[in-house]
Amino acid sequence: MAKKVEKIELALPFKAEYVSVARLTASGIAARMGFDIESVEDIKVALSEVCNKLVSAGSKSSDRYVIDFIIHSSKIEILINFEDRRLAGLFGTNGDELGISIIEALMDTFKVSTDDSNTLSMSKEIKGKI
Amino acid sequence: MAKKVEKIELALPFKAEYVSVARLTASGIAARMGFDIESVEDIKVALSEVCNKLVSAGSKSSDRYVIDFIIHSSKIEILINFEDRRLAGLFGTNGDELGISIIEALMDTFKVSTDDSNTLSMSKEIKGKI
Amino acid sequence: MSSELKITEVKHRFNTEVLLSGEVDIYTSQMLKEKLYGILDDTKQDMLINCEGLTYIDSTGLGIFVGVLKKAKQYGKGIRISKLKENIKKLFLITGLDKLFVILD
Amino acid sequence: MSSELKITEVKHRFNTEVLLSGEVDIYTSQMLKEKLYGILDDTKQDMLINCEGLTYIDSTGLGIFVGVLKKAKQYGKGIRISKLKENIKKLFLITGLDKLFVILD
Ligand SMILES: Nc1ncnc2c1ncn2[C@@H]1O[C@H](COP(=O)(O)OP(=O)(O)O)[C@@H](O)[C@H]1O
Ligand SMILES: Nc1ncnc2c1ncn2[C@@H]1O[C@H](COP(=O)(O)OP(=O)(O)O)[C@@H](O)[C@H]1O
Repeated sequence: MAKKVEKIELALPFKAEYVSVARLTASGIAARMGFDIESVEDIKVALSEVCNKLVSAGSKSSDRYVIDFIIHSSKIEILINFEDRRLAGLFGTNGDELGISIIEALMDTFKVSTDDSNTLSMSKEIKGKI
Repeated sequence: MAKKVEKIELALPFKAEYVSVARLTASGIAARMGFDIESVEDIKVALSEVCNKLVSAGSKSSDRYVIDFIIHSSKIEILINFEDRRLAGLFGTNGDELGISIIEALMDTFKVSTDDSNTLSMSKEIKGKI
Repeated sequence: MSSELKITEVKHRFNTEVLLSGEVDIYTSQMLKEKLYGILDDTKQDMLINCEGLTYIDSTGLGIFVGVLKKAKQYGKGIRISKLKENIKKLFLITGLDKLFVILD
Repeated sequence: MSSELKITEVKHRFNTEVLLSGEVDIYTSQMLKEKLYGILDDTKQDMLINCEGLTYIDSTGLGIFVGVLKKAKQYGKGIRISKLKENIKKLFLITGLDKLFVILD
């Protein structure tokens, strides 16, 4: 499929009712990239967990959060940039938290930078093992 | 559902392989808004036809086109702003053209402004008749 | 597009069966919580949650199952979960919740 | 997620049946065109396009059907289309293509 890196952006209101839209968009992208059904499902679930935290916390500085889907030839990368620095703090990884433990189990990588970049990033390889 | 007007944005590369992503995102939004299955399908088909024309023409001035989904309480509005003025010209409505006639039949309104705004806009009411 | 959640309650003699179909996510989970808690408070019976039609669940939904289990235990009752699809069973394994619940095929 | 297109060819004595399943859109339609044109050139027979598994088609796909019809006529042959789902039959009606093709149930 895609030979060079490409980007799809989705901007959603901080509202619980639109998390399903993030899921459908993610599954459309992952299926098109050639992920198998189980991996498509993994990506959907992981992204939903991220969205859940964002919409639960909300934001005062912006109406919407932006999800960047970066399409590599054999890897999907999902990036979220927090304009609102407070949001990065939602993703502290204490092992007892259901949402975070699900994301970490389903994706190959999961990182939240609270330094200058203030970005959440997670990725999964096509046919990579979980 | 949504009481005030809300907006979801999707930015896609000018590539045929991602038109299916526009379709899935649109169907997720329309289903969430409460459109019945047939209307969800109509919106998907109409948006695909728009995307088809854009990706066939391509653009030299931008990598991606942006689809705005405007969510009213009982109506969906889909807007595309053409940075590249040439793109608006793709939607001349000569009645013999399959894509355009499909869009016009399935949506309640369909307009392309080639003046200063340079915008494509189409809308459909929930439970509105086609 | 079966993104909505449908909850059906079937009263048996000694327990209540709840059939879930559709998706449990952050949007639909509030309804799930109210319904399951309400049923427990009404019936004070064992509950069988039949997930045959459940296509998706997130941590919000799993958290509600845990809450329901705690509530059931207060009444001295149990929760059994049946007919989980593979993708959902996987989430129970990942989170360790498979050890908390009685999970039937 | 059956967004890909599957094309199956079944040769009968006097015609060729082509079963479509999945989605025909601008991305998959080039493959459809090559396949249908190729079959016509090879067989020079009547063609039955069985759309039972076809869940989606756009104007690109409809345009290919029209092209295939034109090509078949050059060989003195016909195209019949069967088992259209309601959402797709609707597109044939909207575009007037229902008058161009022999459409079977
Ligand atoms: N592996 C586990 N075993 C038992 N209980 C758990 C497990 N993981 C989470 N829980 C419990 O499930 C409930 C919801 O979990 P979680 O979504 O992590 O809650 P929160 O986000 O409110 O901390 C909490 O009561 C938590 O203690
Ligand atoms: N209602 C119709 N009846 C018969 N032929 C049609 C009809 N609409 C379109 N066509 C033909 O179908 C083919 C593809 O249509 P269309 O997608 O409109 O083509 P294009 O975009 O290349 O003009 C063209 O050959 C066109 O003439």
